[in-house]
Amino acid sequence: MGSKKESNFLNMVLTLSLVAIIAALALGGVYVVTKAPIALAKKKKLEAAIKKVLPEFDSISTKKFLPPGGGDSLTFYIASMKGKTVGSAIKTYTMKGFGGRIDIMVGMLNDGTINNTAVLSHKETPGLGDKMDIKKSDFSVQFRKKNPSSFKLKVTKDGGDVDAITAATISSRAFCDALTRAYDTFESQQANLNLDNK
Amino acid sequence: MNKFTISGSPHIKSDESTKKIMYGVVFAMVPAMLVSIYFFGFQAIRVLVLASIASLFFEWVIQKYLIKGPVTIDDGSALVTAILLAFNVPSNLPSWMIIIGALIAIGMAKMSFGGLGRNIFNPALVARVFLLISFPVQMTSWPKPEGFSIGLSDATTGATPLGIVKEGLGAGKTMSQLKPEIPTYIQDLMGQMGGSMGEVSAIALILGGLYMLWKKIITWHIPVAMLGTVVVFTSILWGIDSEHFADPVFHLLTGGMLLGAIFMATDMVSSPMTHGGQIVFGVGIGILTVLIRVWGAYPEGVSFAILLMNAVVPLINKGFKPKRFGLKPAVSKKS
Amino acid sequence: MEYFVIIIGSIFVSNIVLTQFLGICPFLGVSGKLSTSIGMGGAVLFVITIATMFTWLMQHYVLNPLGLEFMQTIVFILVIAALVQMVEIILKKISPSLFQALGVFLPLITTNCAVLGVAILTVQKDFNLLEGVVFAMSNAIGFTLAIVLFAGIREHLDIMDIPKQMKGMPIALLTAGILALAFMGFTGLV
Amino acid sequence: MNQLQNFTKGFIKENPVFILLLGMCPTLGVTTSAVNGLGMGLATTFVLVMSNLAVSLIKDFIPDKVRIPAFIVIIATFVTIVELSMQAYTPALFESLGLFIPLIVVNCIVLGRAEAFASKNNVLSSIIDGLGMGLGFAFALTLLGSVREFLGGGAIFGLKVIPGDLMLVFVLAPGAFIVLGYLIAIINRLRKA
Repeated sequence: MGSKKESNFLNMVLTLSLVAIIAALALGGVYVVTKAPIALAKKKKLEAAIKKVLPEFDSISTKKFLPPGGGDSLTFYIASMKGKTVGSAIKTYTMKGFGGRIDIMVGMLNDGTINNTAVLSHKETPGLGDKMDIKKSDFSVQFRKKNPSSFKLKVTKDGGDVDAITAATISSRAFCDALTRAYDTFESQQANLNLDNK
Repeated sequence: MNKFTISGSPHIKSDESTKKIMYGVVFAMVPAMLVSIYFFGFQAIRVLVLASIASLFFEWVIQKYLIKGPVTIDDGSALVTAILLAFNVPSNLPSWMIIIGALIAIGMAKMSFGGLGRNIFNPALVARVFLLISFPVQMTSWPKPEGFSIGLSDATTGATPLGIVKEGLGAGKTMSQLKPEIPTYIQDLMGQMGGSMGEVSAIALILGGLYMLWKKIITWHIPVAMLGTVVVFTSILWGIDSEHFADPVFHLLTGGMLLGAIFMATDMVSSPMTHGGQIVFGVGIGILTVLIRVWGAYPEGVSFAILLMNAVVPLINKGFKPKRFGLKPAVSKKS
Repeated sequence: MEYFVIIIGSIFVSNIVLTQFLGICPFLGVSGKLSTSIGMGGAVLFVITIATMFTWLMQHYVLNPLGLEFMQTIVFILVIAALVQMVEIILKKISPSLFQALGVFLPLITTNCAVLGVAILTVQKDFNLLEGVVFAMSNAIGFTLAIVLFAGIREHLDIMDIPKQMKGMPIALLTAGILALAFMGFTGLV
Repeated sequence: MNQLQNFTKGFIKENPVFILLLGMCPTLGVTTSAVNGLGMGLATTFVLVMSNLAVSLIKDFIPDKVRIPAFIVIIATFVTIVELSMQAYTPALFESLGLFIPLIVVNCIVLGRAEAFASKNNVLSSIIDGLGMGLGFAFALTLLGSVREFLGGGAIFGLKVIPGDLMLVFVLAPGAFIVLGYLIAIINRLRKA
């Protein structure tokens, strides 16, 4: 050893292949080991969000529906307790945020009443729009136990019932937009949801 | 270092002429100052005094203890920055925020670059944008101008005309529906509208501008290019759809348009040297302002537009440098 | 309309350098002179566009079908490194003049995180190939805009008497900060 | 140079961020809070140490001409390992660091140390060099993150020190440039004193 290997063609190809093979093996190994934990971490996050927005449940079924206004389909996690549906967690979104897309999980009881909401991801301005997150302010509390049939999902400035976040009307409007999308889809798909309404 | 042969704008030969210019600008701002005191009362005096004391103090401390150079707080430039800063904030802004603004304007935008004549960006505007982004709630609660009052208590607040239009159009209303909510042009001219302290009265600002033109402190190129561009651009939009775009007069009289065009875009340190360059600079500010006002998230774009064009000034100066005979148009023959 | 949003969004609203913090090293390192900054901008435009095209194809026709998404980082960086080499060799042959202009910047580009960053972002944002290419080019234009503006300012600062503690990197970063402040005015434009 | 000097040089004398001015993208991009800065710093430290180790181990078997591609493969492998592990065990941090985790691969510090140090020194020195440089990087990022978090939100490491928001601009893009600029100016001044 001591002196470096000569750079002839065979040497170069051999070394590079060897390095690549070892790297691929190492990566494959790590991938196999971390695959289950990664899936678990993702599932946990989703479950935590569903649990947060719905009353207690013991099983979940998943359905996808297109919103009546057009756009990407929304995922419904229909939760039931002892065979009876207790509500649906709807993964909804809006493109109208200050920073673009916002994903929100909305829990709706069988009659369409909003049980709770949870912001899944957003790019809103820190200190302003990010107040829609329950960790930052109480903005989202006002939606709890409100039914959009009587509670107008619009900010007060636009003639609705929602108190906007100070200086972040755009983010507040976007939040309402996402909720409206969830509610409209929920209403239009009543027949396909098989909810235990009575 | 050959700093004695090459230096950036402005090419100020003596301290005396700087002083004369700076105090000329201060004098030109007196009408707007008086109007702001008339409408916003004691609060306006508080903002003006606090901004001035804080700016002069920071300039003195930094020159004496950090840069350890000559102290030139009496040249009037810090005072001009202070008054412009005060003009650019709502009159009920908490005192500590005004002090932060003064620190940003003097400490960051001016002294970090070496002081007067070396700053790239207009100090008062850097401070305004810094404050606007840092304290969005306080920087957009505009007290209603209600005539002189001695109280320091919170006055009722309302939106600026630009804010009303942006909000209204955003909510799907049309211009004719919004008409009753926004002030009339006569009110705009006098200053009866919500806004930053110094921007409310068009007449007072124009008076100051005329004085500076008369005293040759500024030339017509930048303000005329900027305002002309705004008029042309907004007229086109208004002509296409008068229900969803505000008319050019509205754009001219509201917000920081005149304050920016007369007092801030014309700042000789951060604007181009040649008249050709100044026209390009003014046109650029006009276009950017309308873009931000009409399509951006912020209702007012003048300060952003001026800062953005400040950044382009070195390039404009290169493009409009009088060419020396025999010099190839090569770009990199420096140092 | 879709493309318009991508273009304005990447050049102004979320400028790759001033709001996304990608490609900072060349932004600070190669912006001393206007001519070099223009050269760098051109080289980046060239490489980012080709690299995004290739990595997009790799992702959609090799990695995704084989379930090897986790190899993204390693595959992308190798594609980019190989591409830069190839571009260098091909340019030298086909267009010596272009090679002269861009050549010195090419080796620097492999470690320019803007290239890898844009390639990954294109996949993350679920763009189709054409959208991806438009996105890549707009980002490169945004990079060029930022670096050219910045070079102009720095040439200007060079002849100024800056306080000695602020000379060099501090004043460059401060200027970039104020520039980023001004760019915030574009928020919400699209 | 003894090993202690080898270890500590990364903190002050050759601090990758403040003195060598390397790795600016993650430095500016992730330091919205002290925790993010620390997380990014430690992830980079891991990659640095491991790639330094691997490079110094195999340096004698690699022909000179394919040196750089081989290094890149090694670094990318360790970056992917970090990526997968963080996704599995610290998903929240992984999400907030986002794009900047895969971008460790193009961090000039990592390739720079492999090329400038590990390919010329023995295994132990290389590990210590990687550790010192990595921790110096982590220290710089945590410092920057703390300052920005404090000025922007009145908190340090998530702990509220001052109620309410302070100056929001410091958690946004312009604040990153401004704070780093002044930190470097202060450090330059301290070094001269």
